[in-house]
Amino acid sequence: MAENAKLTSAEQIVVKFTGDSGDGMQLIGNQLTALAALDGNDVNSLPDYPSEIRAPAGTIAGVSGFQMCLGDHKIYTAGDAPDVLVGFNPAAVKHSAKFVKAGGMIITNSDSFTEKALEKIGYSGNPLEDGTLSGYDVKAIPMTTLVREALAEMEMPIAAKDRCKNFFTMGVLCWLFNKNKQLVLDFIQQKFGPKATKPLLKVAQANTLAFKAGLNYGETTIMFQERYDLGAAQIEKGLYRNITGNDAAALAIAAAGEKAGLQPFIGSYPITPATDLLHYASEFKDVDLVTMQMEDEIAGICTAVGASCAGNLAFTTTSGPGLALKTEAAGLALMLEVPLVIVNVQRGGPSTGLPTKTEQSDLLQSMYGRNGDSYMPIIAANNPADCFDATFQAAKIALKYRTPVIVLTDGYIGQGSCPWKVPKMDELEDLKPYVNFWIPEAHKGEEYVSYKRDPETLARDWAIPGTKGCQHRIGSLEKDETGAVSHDPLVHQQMTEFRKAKVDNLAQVLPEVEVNGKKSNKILVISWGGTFGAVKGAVDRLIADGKPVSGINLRWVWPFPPNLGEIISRFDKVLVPELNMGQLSLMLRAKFLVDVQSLSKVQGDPFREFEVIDKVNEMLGE
Amino acid sequence: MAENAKLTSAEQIVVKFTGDSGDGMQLIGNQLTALAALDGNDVNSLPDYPSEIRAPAGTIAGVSGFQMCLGDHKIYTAGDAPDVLVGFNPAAVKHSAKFVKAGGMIITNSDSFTEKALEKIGYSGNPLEDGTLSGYDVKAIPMTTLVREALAEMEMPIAAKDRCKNFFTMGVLCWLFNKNKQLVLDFIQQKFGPKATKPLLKVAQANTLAFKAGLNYGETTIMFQERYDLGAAQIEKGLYRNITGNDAAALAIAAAGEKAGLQPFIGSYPITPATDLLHYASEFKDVDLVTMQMEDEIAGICTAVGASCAGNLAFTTTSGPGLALKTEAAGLALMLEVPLVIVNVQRGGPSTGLPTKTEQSDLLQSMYGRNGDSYMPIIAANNPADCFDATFQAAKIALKYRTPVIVLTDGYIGQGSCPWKVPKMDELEDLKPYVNFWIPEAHKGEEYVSYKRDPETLARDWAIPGTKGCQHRIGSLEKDETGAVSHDPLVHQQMTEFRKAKVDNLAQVLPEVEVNGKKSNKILVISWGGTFGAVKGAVDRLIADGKPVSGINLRWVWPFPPNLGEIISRFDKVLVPELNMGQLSLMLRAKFLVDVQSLSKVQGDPFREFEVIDKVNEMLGE
Amino acid sequence: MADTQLTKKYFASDAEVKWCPGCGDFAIMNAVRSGMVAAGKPRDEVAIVSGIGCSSRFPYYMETYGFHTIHGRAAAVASGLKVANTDLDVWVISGDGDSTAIGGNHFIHAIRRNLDLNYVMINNKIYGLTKGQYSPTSEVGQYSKTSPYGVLDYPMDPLKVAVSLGGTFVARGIDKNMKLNEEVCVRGALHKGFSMMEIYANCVIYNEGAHDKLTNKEEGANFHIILRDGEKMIFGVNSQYCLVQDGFGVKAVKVENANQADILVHDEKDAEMAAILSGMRPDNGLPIALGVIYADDRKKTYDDMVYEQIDAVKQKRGRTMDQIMQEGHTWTV
Amino acid sequence: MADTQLTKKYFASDAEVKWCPGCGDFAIMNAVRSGMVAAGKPRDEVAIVSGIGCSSRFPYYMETYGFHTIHGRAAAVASGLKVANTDLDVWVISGDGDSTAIGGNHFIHAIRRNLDLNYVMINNKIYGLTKGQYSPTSEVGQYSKTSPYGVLDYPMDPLKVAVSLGGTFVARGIDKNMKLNEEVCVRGALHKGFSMMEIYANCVIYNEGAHDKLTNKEEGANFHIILRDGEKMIFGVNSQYCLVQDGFGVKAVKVENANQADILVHDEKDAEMAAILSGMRPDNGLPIALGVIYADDRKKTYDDMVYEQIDAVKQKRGRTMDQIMQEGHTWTV
Ligand SMILES: Cc1ncc(C[n+]2csc(CCOP(=O)(O)OP(=O)(O)O)c2C)c(N)n1
Ligand SMILES: Cc1ncc(C[n+]2csc(CCOP(=O)(O)OP(=O)(O)O)c2C)c(N)n1
Ligand code: SF4
Ligand code: SF4
Ligand SMILES: [Mg+2]
Ligand SMILES: [Mg+2]
Repeated sequence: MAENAKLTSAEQIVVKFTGDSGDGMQLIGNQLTALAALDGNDVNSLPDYPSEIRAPAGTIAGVSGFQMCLGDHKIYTAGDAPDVLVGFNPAAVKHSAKFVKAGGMIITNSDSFTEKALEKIGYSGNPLEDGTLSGYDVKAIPMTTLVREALAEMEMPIAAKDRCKNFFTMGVLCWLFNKNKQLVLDFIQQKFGPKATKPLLKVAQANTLAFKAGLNYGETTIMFQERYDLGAAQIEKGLYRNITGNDAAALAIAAAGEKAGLQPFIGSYPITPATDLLHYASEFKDVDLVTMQMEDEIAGICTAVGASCAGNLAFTTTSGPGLALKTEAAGLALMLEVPLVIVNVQRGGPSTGLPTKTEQSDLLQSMYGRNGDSYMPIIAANNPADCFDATFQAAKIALKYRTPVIVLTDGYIGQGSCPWKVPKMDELEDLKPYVNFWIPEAHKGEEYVSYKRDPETLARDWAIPGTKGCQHRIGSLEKDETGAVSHDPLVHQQMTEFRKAKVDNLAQVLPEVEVNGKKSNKILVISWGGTFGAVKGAVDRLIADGKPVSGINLRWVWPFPPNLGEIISRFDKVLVPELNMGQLSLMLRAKFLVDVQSLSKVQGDPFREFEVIDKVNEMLGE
Repeated sequence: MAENAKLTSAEQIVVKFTGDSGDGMQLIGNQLTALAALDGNDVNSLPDYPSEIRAPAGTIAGVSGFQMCLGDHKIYTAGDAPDVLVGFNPAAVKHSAKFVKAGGMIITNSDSFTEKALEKIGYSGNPLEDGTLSGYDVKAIPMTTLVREALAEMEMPIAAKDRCKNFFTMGVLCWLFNKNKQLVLDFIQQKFGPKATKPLLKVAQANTLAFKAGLNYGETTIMFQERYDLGAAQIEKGLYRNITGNDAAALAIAAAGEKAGLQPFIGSYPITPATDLLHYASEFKDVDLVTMQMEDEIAGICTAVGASCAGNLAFTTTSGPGLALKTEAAGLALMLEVPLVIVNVQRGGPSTGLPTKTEQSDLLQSMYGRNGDSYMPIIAANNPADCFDATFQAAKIALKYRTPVIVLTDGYIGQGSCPWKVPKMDELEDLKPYVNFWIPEAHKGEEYVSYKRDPETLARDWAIPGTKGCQHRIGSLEKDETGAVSHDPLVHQQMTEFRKAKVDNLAQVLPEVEVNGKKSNKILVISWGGTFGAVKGAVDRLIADGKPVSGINLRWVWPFPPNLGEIISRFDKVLVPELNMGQLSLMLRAKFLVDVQSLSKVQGDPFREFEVIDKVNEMLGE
Repeated sequence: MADTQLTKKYFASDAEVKWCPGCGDFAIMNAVRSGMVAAGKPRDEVAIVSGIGCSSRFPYYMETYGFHTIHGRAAAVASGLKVANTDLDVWVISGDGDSTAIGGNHFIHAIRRNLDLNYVMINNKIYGLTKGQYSPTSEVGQYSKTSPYGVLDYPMDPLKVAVSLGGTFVARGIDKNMKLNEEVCVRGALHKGFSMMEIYANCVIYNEGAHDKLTNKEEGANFHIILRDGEKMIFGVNSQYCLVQDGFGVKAVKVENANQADILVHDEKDAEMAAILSGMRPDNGLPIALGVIYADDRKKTYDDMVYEQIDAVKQKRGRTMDQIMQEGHTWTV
Repeated sequence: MADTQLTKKYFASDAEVKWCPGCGDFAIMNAVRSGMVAAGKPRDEVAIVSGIGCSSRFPYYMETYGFHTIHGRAAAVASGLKVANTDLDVWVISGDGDSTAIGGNHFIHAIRRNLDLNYVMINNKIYGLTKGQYSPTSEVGQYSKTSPYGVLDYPMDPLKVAVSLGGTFVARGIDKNMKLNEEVCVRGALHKGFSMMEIYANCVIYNEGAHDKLTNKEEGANFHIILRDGEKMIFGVNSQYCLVQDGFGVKAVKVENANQADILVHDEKDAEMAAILSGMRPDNGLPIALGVIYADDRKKTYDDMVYEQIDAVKQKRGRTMDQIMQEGHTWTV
């Protein structure tokens, strides 16, 4: 009996799951996320795949992971060192034990510690027994045995029974974290229950049994001396959904199309880690989203440009090497001055690099990776859920200014998930006013001139094929206001300046950046995109510790927000943590002539809060 | 009789030829270049094509130009406002008169001022008569009539006779500039004379007659009150040749291959204004240069990468939009760490832009236009002849560091020409020491490890297919020292740092930049690539005028030369004139945190000295 | 708008045409305008997409919507444009280099997908705009600026490739035969599906006389055959040759030596015959095929299928955006 | 080095093979090693170039020089490598996506040029590495992650396209038939010129059973035919079917109903027959052709021609670098 297990209240718990790639770490992670969220916690998570090829089971190379942080307050990252590691086999334990907090808990399936399995990872002894893990609180549970026992009565293949191990584990964790078991039982019914097909019903039953066995195991063994209790976070009311960044972006594309009254269109070519976006979007035919999977990235963007020319709301989705291939055609969209959103889910580079790992090293490519002087706005998403808003905003700006816009996310954000407050379609901003096609009816007596510009936004007048009497020619050569090719030196100068000014102008309407902490201070830490969470978490903790540190986050990475220079000028030092060799730093240095310090990390892995904290302390000379 | 025409000695004369695209402006320009050079002057020239499509004859859009500056001292640009304009028809005169120095000379073919021709360019009156050109010293010569007369006895089609107009003009200019007529007569013999085929012989005779008619015209009419006499420039002794930048680069490719003991190889795809390089190089089969014209730019660079992997000395040649397409594969070369030289002849952008016009707007693309953190050295050629040395140096560095290197030239440099002191092959640096293939014979007892590095250069050990016992695998994924794919976080960090350090290291062996003028001063003007001439000329003149100005030129644009920061720190202000919107400025600002001012011009046209001078004076508050 | 209003002139813009005098492209423009007249769409429902090349300047000369894009990408841009708005009559005009060199990939995939595009490939067997380099359709041994000692690459026959990709309309014209080009363009315009029209053109500046063998007054007719559906395949200056089957291929024989019944009759719907006819070359003793080589519109177009699928999914799932957004693991706070 | 030393094991590296258990690629690796043995070059004169994909991981498993390049560009990289050093035995290993999607352009042009490369295209009709999107060889209606409602694009048949481009060696294998694959790879290795080998493979994870129709024990033989030069084209579980000519194409009939003399005999050198055989599909009532469909090495290879031209120019012009540099308008100061 574990009745005497102490219920410790905690502010946050970091849990990491590791196991074979095939073991469904992402799945169980998502289940715990949903459970915690339903229970009122805030959650942030981080999946960690092995290499792109399915590595052999039971090996270190084959270990797949999923880390999450649950808390009673707003949670910005998946946390630093895990409090609890659930490692499903010896390889998983060997791989991840070193990350666990000193004295932290390691839950594992003791049945998997066979001699063969241990040999595979080069262990001669059994780490559960030989003291290797003595620094941790190890819970070795014979999961396989217990699950098979619990399902003894069920007629199912052994392999299928073993797959219920995950719900057994959920049971243990549900008890351990003092969660409402009904939520899981409901979920099982929802997913595999009555509405499901026959074989699934059986799965529902089996999973229910396994889950209950897990719950009982927690309650009845004396293995656990302590349980955690997390209070509910202050979370805005509403309907929530756990979502990956790629899925959120896919939804934003369809939503932006609907709000703009235009058919949304994606021209793309699969590439890790952006493919899931295309997968999910391909399902949205019922809301008129057209996806064209093309022969290559160039065709992907070019069809999108074509669709944009025809008046669709066009997107193309990719990752680094794909962006490299799209740059020439991105220049075409820029010259045509048609709206286009390029979603780039960054990964480790250069070249094919580290396809499954995260990095932020396409920023300079996004800024400067085109021939000629070519300017495009760039927006970065801060977390998975934020991909919805970032993509939606990008579409708005693309329409409003008739320009290509780049959305930067990364492998971590794109494939990671977090709770997202699902907006209602009619709460979203109406984009129709930004479409504003030129139609003769609205311009009686005027003639259509293709590069005539709105004096404020510098957006050109835009008439699409099919518009009565507005037929005209545009192209990729330099041209004058009428769209006619021009080699006039001053026309090129002026058009180049227009194209630049259009993007610069956007800065004027961007919201001012808000400073987290004092407005003037010793150190300013600037985050962008995926570093948002770690920096926010770190700065919050530093401020709580009374350190002279403030933080800001750049949502639009280009152009810079209007008050950025002024903010920067009020700090002694500026630190930019980046998953690259200092790319935003370079842009900031060039623009503001400030000796920005770069905390650079290129290890395929996002920042941990402590890395930022350590660096700041170092800068403070502590 | 013009016997009393005064012989004025001049330091430099700027001459501009304009006429129909088909009229051979480049040809006559090259002839005058050779004539002046043979006579000991220094010469610099600048062709100016109309748009890419052959525009109709006799129209402003169809005007093609060629400007040159001859001098008795080192000449760095084709000069600012022409002293003498030779405009072959009304369109040419209309187009170019405005550029001529006030009171300058305009020579034209009065026979071409027919009513029809004038109408075509929208003139109602005849500008030769109605005072339109009153500010100039107009020499209206009935060239057609005179040439036809001179060739009356020759049995040739009228059109062929009319083509001799160019040599008639050469005759006039030969007299006007007091050049040695024998040089032209010899040239005609050399080109069309005895060794030539029958029809050419006739051309030789006709051109000789026309040339003499031109000479006589100068001597015997009273039209010219003044002749110019240029002293010989102090020019290094040697064999000279008038050469375009593209041709010089082509020669360097073949020469570098020979000096490295490797087969030179070009994988390419035609694109203006880089095509001439490929044209010329395609002729060099007799010195083993392999050129593969591929299906597109991507294939162009990829074959070059393949050839490099096999141990050829590989090059790919292109212009802006082509470079955009090559960036992904450039990243491959970078990851493989094989030598590769990318010659990019910049043109007006973005997108297809201004294909026939010059610009320097691919600098940032060259620096940052690849996915991931990827570093490549960039060298820029200062003038047409310098393309030889820049390309040769690039090959050396590519070999030495096993890295892709980008050579930046531009339309002006690539298609423009200037005298080049032809080096002897055995005077050129031996590149064999940098090849240094890993062969087992030289490493007894050692095993080949593909990413083992030279501690000094960080160049990896390089064994090519066919090397006994050294078979190994390399690729575009991140890898460890053995070439095996690695997802280890720290390996990626370290490899990224190695790739960066390799390029940074190059700075250590670069020659220090030399300052033109005082080492510490008010204003430093920095040139790179094609701005070299205008900046050098301008700074020389400013210094001569006693202005507190110095100049430097960047040959390697990345990495920056070691003493650059220190030099910059000794000046109050830094000015960078660039044919772009401030790209080098951005790099300098980011690196040195100095408020570099950018003199930016994107008009398809190189800087004139006066533009730089005016800007400097403005900065000096004058 | 009544069809009667549509004339060739109606489709002509007033931009000055900047091709070299004598360039073959002029004749082709005329034929394309006839195609548009036949298609019957008013000019503001017509879009022309081109790449880069002399031939790709085409859109400027047409009073329609025109998109002069980047080198090689016209097919891809046009694919997106057509799928985005299937009501448009979409034409692609591209050169041999633009289509088969840098644009080769988009070209083959557009054919494969059977998008409803009218694709005119102007084949002068040279890169005109960049001043004379050989192209993938240039002949072995051809001299050009980049092949001063002769081309080594075997040429590609775009129509043969088109047939192998299941192209549903495959036809060839030649600048000098204006009537035939009109026919080809009209048929192509009316065809539902990818209409592949290759038109040989003479680049007077960089590849003068490339097609002389076919256009030559005295002998040209001996080297090409004009195909007409249901008609016997007879050709030659004096109609003295005919085509007869020879294994899986054909051979040319003197009509007088042929058994009348053996003389092949052209069947536009025979894809296997088209594979042979599209690849005939004088080098192999066979005439170049001109006219409509293959035409069959029974295959669905990609663009139609896109919307059929959308309709089917609407029928089957029919979710609203709000419903989609509310799917997955949801909970209410 | 004596040929006898060359064994399959000699070509195996000791890197751990990371394909999924059951993946069709294993079998193909075995066949390729046999090809290398046949080619008779020591392993340090063999180079393998691949793109990106599961199949493109191939080089790591071979004890030769290996270049794992970027997605779609293997053919281009290999073209340069081969021309740079014609002594090497150069293999390209690529997937269906790598070859026909992003790499389509290089693929068609490498075939056209007849470079002396051994090109193995592993066709599992899916993008394996990126976890299951349809490819240009996927079937209409196929479900995949990016075609949840079925593929709309008509598939491309790479071998048919290869024939239309004048490919000089065109053959097909299938993972399950190891003997045949060895034959194909050995023949391909020995062929001088571009050897196009398509090998069907089963992706057990994302397109399990894609080729079951052909490999199925009971009925598979009814849906494919193994071609052998000079032999009658008979197939079927009980050798009950044969191919006979039908116009310019072929049809499958019961042997018992066929006139013996009408049963077609395979002729590897008949390019027109190859055009038909390479495109046969069960959808059209015809068996998929396996084995060597076409093989003819009379056409010169591009790489040989490069050096013939170089030699010719040396003969004709034979300038030295110094001479070339001193050409043009020169003068002495
Ligand atoms: C990316 C890119 N590469 C190369 C070029 C240069 N370029 C422009 S048109 C052309 C070839 C034109 O040939 P073709 O398509 O046959 O057209 P033509 O001029 O013969 O009508 C080339 C190589 C370019 N504009 N862009
Ligand atoms: C430029 C670029 N685009 C896309 C990708 C992503 N990608 C890698 S492999 C692949 C397709 C693999 O399919 P296939 O060639 O059929 O090989 P398989 O894995 O099926 O063997 C894709 C889309 C990439 N690595 N690089
Ligand atoms: S260069 Fe050739 S293709 Fe181009 S316009 Fe002139 S004749 Fe026509
Ligand atoms: S995913 Fe498919 S193709 Fe890739 S290794 Fe696994 S079975 Fe083979
Ligand atoms: Mg052409
Ligand atoms: Mg595949």
